[in-house]
Amino acid sequence: MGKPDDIQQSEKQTEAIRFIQHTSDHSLLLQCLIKIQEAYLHIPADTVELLQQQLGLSYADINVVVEFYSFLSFEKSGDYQILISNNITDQFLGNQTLFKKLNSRLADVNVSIEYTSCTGLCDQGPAILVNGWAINRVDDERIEHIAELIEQRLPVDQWPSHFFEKEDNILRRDIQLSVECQPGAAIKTAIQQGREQSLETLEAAGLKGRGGAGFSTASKWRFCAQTEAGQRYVVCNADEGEPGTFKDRVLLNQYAHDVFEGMTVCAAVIGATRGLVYLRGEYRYLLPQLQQVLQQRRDDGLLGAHILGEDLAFDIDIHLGAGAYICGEESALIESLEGKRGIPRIRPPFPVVSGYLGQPTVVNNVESFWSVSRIMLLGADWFAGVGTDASKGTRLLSISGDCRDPGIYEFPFGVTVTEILAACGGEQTQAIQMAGAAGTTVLARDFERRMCHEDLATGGSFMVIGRQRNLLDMLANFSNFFTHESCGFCTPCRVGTQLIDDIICCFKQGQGSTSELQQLNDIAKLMQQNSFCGLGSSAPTAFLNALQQSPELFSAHGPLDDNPQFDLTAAVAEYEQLVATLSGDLR
Amino acid sequence: MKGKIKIATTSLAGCFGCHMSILDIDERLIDLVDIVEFNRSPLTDIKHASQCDIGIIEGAVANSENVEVLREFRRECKTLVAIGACALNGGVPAMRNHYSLTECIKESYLDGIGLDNPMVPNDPDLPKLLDKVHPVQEVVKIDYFLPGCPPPADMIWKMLTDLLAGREPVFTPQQIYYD
Amino acid sequence: MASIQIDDKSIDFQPGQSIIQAASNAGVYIPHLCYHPEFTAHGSCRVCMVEVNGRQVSACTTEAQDGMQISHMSDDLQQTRKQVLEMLFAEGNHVCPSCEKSGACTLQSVAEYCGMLTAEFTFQYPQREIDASHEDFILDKNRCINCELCVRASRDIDGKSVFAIAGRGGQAQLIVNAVDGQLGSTDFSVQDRAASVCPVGSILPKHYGFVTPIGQRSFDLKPIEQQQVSGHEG
Amino acid sequence: MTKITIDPISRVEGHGKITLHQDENQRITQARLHISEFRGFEKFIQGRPYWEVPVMVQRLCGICPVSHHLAAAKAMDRLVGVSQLTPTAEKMRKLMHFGQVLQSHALHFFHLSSPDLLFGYDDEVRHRNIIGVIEDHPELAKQGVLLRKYGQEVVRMTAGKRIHGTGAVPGGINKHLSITERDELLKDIDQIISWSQNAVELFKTIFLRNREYHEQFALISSNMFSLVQADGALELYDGGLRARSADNALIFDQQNPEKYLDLIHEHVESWSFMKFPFIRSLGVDKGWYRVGPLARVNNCDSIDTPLAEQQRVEFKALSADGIVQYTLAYHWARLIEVLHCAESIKQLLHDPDLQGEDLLVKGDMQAVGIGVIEAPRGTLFHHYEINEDGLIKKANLIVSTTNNNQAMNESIRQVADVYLDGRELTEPLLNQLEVTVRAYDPCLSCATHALGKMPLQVDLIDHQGHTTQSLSKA
Repeated sequence: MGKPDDIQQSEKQTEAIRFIQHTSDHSLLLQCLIKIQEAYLHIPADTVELLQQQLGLSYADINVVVEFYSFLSFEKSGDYQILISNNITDQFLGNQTLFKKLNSRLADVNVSIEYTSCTGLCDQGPAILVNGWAINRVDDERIEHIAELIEQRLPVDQWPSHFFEKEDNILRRDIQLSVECQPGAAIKTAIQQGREQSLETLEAAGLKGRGGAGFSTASKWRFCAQTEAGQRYVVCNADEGEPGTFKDRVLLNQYAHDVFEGMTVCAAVIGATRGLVYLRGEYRYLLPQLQQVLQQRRDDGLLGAHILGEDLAFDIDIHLGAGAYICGEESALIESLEGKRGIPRIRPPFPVVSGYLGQPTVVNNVESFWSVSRIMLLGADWFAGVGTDASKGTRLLSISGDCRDPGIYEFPFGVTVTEILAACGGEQTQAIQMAGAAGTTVLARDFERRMCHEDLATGGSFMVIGRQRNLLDMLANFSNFFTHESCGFCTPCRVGTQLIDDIICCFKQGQGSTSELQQLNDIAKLMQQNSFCGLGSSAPTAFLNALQQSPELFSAHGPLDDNPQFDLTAAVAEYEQLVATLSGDLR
Repeated sequence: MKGKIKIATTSLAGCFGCHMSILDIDERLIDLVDIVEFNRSPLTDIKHASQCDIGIIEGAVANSENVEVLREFRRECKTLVAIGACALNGGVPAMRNHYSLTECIKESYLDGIGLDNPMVPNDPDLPKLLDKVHPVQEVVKIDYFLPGCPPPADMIWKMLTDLLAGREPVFTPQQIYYD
Repeated sequence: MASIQIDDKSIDFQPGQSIIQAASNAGVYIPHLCYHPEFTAHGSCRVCMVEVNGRQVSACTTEAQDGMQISHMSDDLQQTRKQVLEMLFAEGNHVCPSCEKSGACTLQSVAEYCGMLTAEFTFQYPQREIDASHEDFILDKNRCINCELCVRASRDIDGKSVFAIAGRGGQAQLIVNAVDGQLGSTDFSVQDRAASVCPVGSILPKHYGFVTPIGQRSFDLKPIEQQQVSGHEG
Repeated sequence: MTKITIDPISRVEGHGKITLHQDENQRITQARLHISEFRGFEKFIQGRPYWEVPVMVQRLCGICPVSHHLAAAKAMDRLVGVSQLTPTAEKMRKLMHFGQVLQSHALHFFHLSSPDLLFGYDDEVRHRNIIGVIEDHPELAKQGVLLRKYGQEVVRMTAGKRIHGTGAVPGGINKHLSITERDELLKDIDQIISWSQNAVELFKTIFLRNREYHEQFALISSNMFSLVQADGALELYDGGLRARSADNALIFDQQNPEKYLDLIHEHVESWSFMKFPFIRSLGVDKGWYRVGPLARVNNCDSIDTPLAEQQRVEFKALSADGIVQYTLAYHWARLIEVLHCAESIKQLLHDPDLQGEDLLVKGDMQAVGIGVIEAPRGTLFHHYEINEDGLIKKANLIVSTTNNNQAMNESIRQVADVYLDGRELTEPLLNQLEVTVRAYDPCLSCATHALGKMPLQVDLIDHQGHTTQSLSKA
C-alpha cells in the first residue's frame, strides 16, 4: 500500500539534495545533515557520499558529526520518531506514564518512542517532539489525536496547527518587559553614540551576560573590537539547553526583532558584518517565523549593506543545532557553527580573540542581546536603577515544576527565593533548583537567599520541587541527563558522569553503601576541579549540594553499611534460567 | 608475648598464582612460622575462617560460593587484603564479561570441540554461576589492595611485614606492577 | 629571562611555552597521557594537572607566565591524578596481565608512577571490538583511552586523517575513516607516525607479541619520569 | 540417607568438593568429586589475536603456568607454520619446562602432601600442613622450599618472571640464557640433584614401611596415557601419544598429538563443571585413563637421565605384571620425575645452544594449531582455530587434571567403599578421601578453566534427598 506521505517526503528529499548540490562550504555540514535527517528521517549512505564530494570531507569527518548529535542517525528508527522531553519537571508531569501510553497506543505502527533532554516546554509539559516538531501538554486526548494522525500517515507539517501552538505565559513584567521597542531605534542610538559611547552606556548599565557565567557584556565587546582582524562575528546563543529554561524561546517568539536589534548594535560596535543565531534543534519550529522577521528587517533596511542608510553592513543567518546540550558552551557552539562536533576548545584564546572561523567573535545569549536593545534606548541609569551592586537590572526567570503558575517572570536581581515562590504560587515547597541541572539546590531553610551573581547565579531556570517529591529522583534525572550530554572529551566528565549515574541508581534502589557515598563525593569534587569545560565542572553541583545539605537522602533505606550490597539473587538469575531451560531437554 | 597473628587465605575465581607468589617468599616462609598461624587456607585443612587478623583474597567473584566465602572472610578477618589482578579488577576471568554467561556455557558444554553428551552441568552441589565476574570490592569492603598478576613475592612480603609491624603498607612506584 | 617556580625549583622558559614544555625542558616530569611534544596540546586526559594560584590547571594547555608559582607534587594533585587514572582503568578493558604493551605502556607506567594500586571505581567492562582487518596492525579498542594522539598524528603529520573520535559521553570512541569501519579499508600504513604513537596497546603491530623479554621492555629499562622529559618522548 | 560433603578439598591447587551419600545403614551409595568453578576461557578467548594467547592462557593456572604457556606456544608455532624451532628456542623452552615441573612437583610433595605422609592422615588438623612440617622437620622443609625455589628461578630466567612470564612466542622464544644466568643456576644444581634423590629415597622408605596398606589404598585399575619419545623414553615437552591398557598392552603408540580428536573425546556430566575424557575406541565406560607421573613412568620404556632411570627400574619392579596401579605411587613417580628434571637441567645448562642468538623462525600462516605437552599433572591439549585476520575463532582446552577426572572419582569410590562404608564418619576418615585426591595432584585451577571451583564437603542426605546434616570439615 502506498504511503500518503511518500510524495511529500520525496519533495523534501529533493529539496535537501538540491541544497547540498549548491553547497561547497564544509562549515555547513551540520546544516546539510539536519536537512537530510528531516527529509529522510535518517542519514542514508548515498547522501554521505554526496556530502563527501560536495564538501571535500572524508567519511570519518561526516560520521563523527552524525554520531555526535542526538537528532542525527544513520539508522532509520521509524516513520515517525517521537521524543519525549525528560526534564525532571516533565517527570513531575507524568512523562513516564506518557511513555507507556504512547507505546501501547502506537504498538502497531512503525514509530520509535524515546526520551530526549529538556525541550524547553517545562511550563506546559509533558512535551514531545514528533519528527522534530514540538507538541506541548500531551494528555490522553492529544495522545489519541496524535495516534490517529499517525495511523493516517499524515506528514507532521500537515497536522492541525493547534498542535504546535505554544503559550508564552509571561506572568510578571518588570522594567524590561514593560517597554516596547521600535525596530531600528536602538541601532540609530548606537550609530549616533558611536562605538566608545555605546560601550560606555553598556558598561554603566552593568549588563552581564545572561547565559549564566555573568561576564560583563561591554568588556566582552571591547575585547573583540580591540582584536586586529579581517572579519568579526556576532553570535547569538539560542541553544537554550539548560533543563528548565525556556525564556529564550519566548523572547524569540515574541521579541525576535529586539534580539536581532541587539545583535545589530553589537555588530555596529565591534565592526562585524555577519551574525549567526545558533538555534537549538528543539526550537526548529520557530525557524520559519524567525526567517520572516529577518526578511522583514532586510526589507526595512535594518539588515543588509546599508543599514538605516548608513555605512553599516550586517546580516544574520540562522544555524540549527541537532540535540547537544554541550553546544550551549560558547566554544563548543562555535565548533558546531563550523559544522563540527560540539567539543569545547582550549581557552585561551577566548572567542573574542579567536572564535568563529578563527576570527574575533562575540557570543551572547538571546536575553543579553534583547536587553542591549532596551539599554540603548532607555539608557544605563534606567537599567542600573534596579538590581544589586554587582547584579544590575532585571532578568527573566523560567519557572516550572510544583507551582500554581509556571511561566516567565521578570524580576530585578536581588529578589529572594521566597518572593519568587510567592509570585508563582509555590507552596509546600521542599526545595528549588536554581539554574538548571548544573545549578544549585536550595532547600526550604535557605529560601531567603537571593537571585543575583553574588549569591544564586542563574541562567534563568527555576524549578520548584514540592514536598511530595523524592530528591533522589531529581538527582537520578540529572545524572542521567549529564551522562547523555557529556561530550566525552575529557576524562573526569566522560567517566565521572557515568559513574555518578551508576551510584545514584544504586542509592535509588536502596543499595548504596558508605564506599559508594565516598566515591560520589570524590568523583563530584574531581569533576568540579578538573574538568575541561564548564559542563563537567558544574555537572556535579547538585550531587555535592545533596551530599552536604541532605545526606539523609542516601540513607533513606537505613544506616549505610561499609560493605556494598551485592545482589546475589539477581546475579545468579541468568544461570538459573539457563539451567531450567537448557539442561532438561538436552539430556 | 602476644599470640601469633592469625592469617587466612583463599582463592576465588583465580588461578592460584597469587598463592604461588606467597610461597615465592621462599626461605622467608620459614621465618614467618614463628610469628603467624595459618587459619583457613588452601595450605591447611581448616575449612572455614574464624577470628583472623588478616585475610588474603585472591581471585575474582564468579559464582555464588565465591560471594559466600568472601563474606565469611569479611566477617571473620579484621583486615582484608585483596591481591592480584583478578581480585582487584576481575583480571583475565572478567574477560568473560564480554560475552553473556549463556554464550560461555554453551561454548564449553554444548558447542565445544570433541564433546560427548553435551549438556549444562546443573547439579545442586555445584555453585551457581554469576552472570558477570566482579572485582572483590564490589561485594565486600577491602582494606588493602596489591596489584599484579601475581603481585611479586617481595611486595607480598612487604605488605605482610608492614601489617605485622602495625605499619600502613606503602609502596614505591618501582614496587608496583599490574602484569 | 622569564622563569617559573615549580615546587622548589626555578625554571627558565621561552615565552609561549606551556608549563609542561618548560618543565620538561628542565627535566621535571609532570605525568601526562594525551600530551606529546610533537603535537598540539589538547588537554583532554586531565592527568597533567598542576596547581597555579590555588587552582588546578592542565600543564599542557596553560602557558607559562613569568613568576608563576606552580605546585606539582602536592598530595592533592597526586590524588587527583590517581583518581583520573582510576577512571581510565575503570572505563576501558585494561587487562595488563595479557597485554603485549605491558612494560612499554604509558598508561600503566604513569599509574604506577602515581602510586595507583587499584581502581576502586566500578569497572564498566564495555563491549568493544578488535579490528584485525589491516595487514600489519590491529586496533584493539578495549585499551583505547581517547587521547587522540593517533588522530592528531594521522591528521597533522601523516596528512591522512585515518582516525577520529565518534559518539559522545561514554560512547565516544575511536573510529577509522572507512565506510565499513575497518582499519584494513583505510590507507593506514607502517610508515605512518600514527602507527607508533599510541601510548597504550590499542594500535599494535600484527603477528607480533611479547617479543621483548621482561626486563628489557621500554619502562623496565628506563622509568617514565626519565623517559618522558624533553627529547626522550617515545 | 546421609550426604557428606568435603568442601573445600584443601592442600590441592584449586577448587573442588567431594560429596558422599550414605544410606541409613551408613552404606556409601554415591561418591563424587565435583569441580565447581567455571571461567569460560574457550569462549572469551574468541576474538583475541593469536599471538597474545600463550601469555593470556597461562592465567588458567598459577601453579603450572609454563605448561599452558608452552602448550599454547606450540599450537601457535603450528599457526605460524613452524614445525622446527631453532636449537636455542627449543632448548630454552625445555629448560623452562623442566624448571616448571621441578617446582610444581616439589610444591605438591613438600608443601601439600608430605604432612599426610609424615604425620599420618589422622594428625591434628591444626598441625597437618607445611607449617607443621617446618616445625617438626625443619631440614626437610627447607629442602622442599629450596627445591621449589630453584625450579622457580629456572622459570624466571627463561620466562622473565616466576609466575606468568612471557618467554615463548609463536615460532620461538624471546630471550636466551646469559652466561651470568647460566652460572648462577649451575652453582646449585648438584645440591638440587642430591636433594631430589633424597626425596625419592624418603618416599620409598615411607611407602615400603607399610607397603601393603599403601598399595591397596585407593587402588584402581586403569589405562595409562602420555606422550613418549620416539624411542619410547620418558618425554615431557614433545613426542607421540601412547596409551597402555590396565593389563599392560598398548592401545596405541606414537600417535601424532595433533590428531588427538581421533583418539579421545570428552563426556559431560550434570554434576561437575569438569568434563570426562575417554579413549574413543574403548567408549565412555572403559575408555577412561590416568595421566601424570604415574602414567608417564609406567608408560615409558626408559628415562634418559641415569639416576632417574635407576629409580624407574626399581619403581617398575614394585609390580609383577609390569604396570604399577597403586594410586599413592603417584608420589613416587612424581619424585622420580623431580630427579629427572634436575638431571636434565644440569645437562641443558652445559649446552652452549642456550646462549645462541637465533631465537625465532616464521613460516606460512595456518588456520589450525594444536599443541600438546606433558604438564606436571599429565597430558595437556591446546587447540586453536583462527580466522583470516589472525583472531581466535574456536578453542578447545583439555587440561591435565581433566584427564584424571574419572580416575579420581573411581579412586574416591574405592576408598569410600573400603574405608568409610558402614562407619561413623570422622574427620580423619574423611581426610583419606582428600589424600586420595591429593595423590593425583589435581590442579583444579586448570581444571576449572572452563567454569569454577572444587571444594570438599560432606552432607548427610535423607532417603528423600534432603540434607539432614552437613559435616563440613572445619
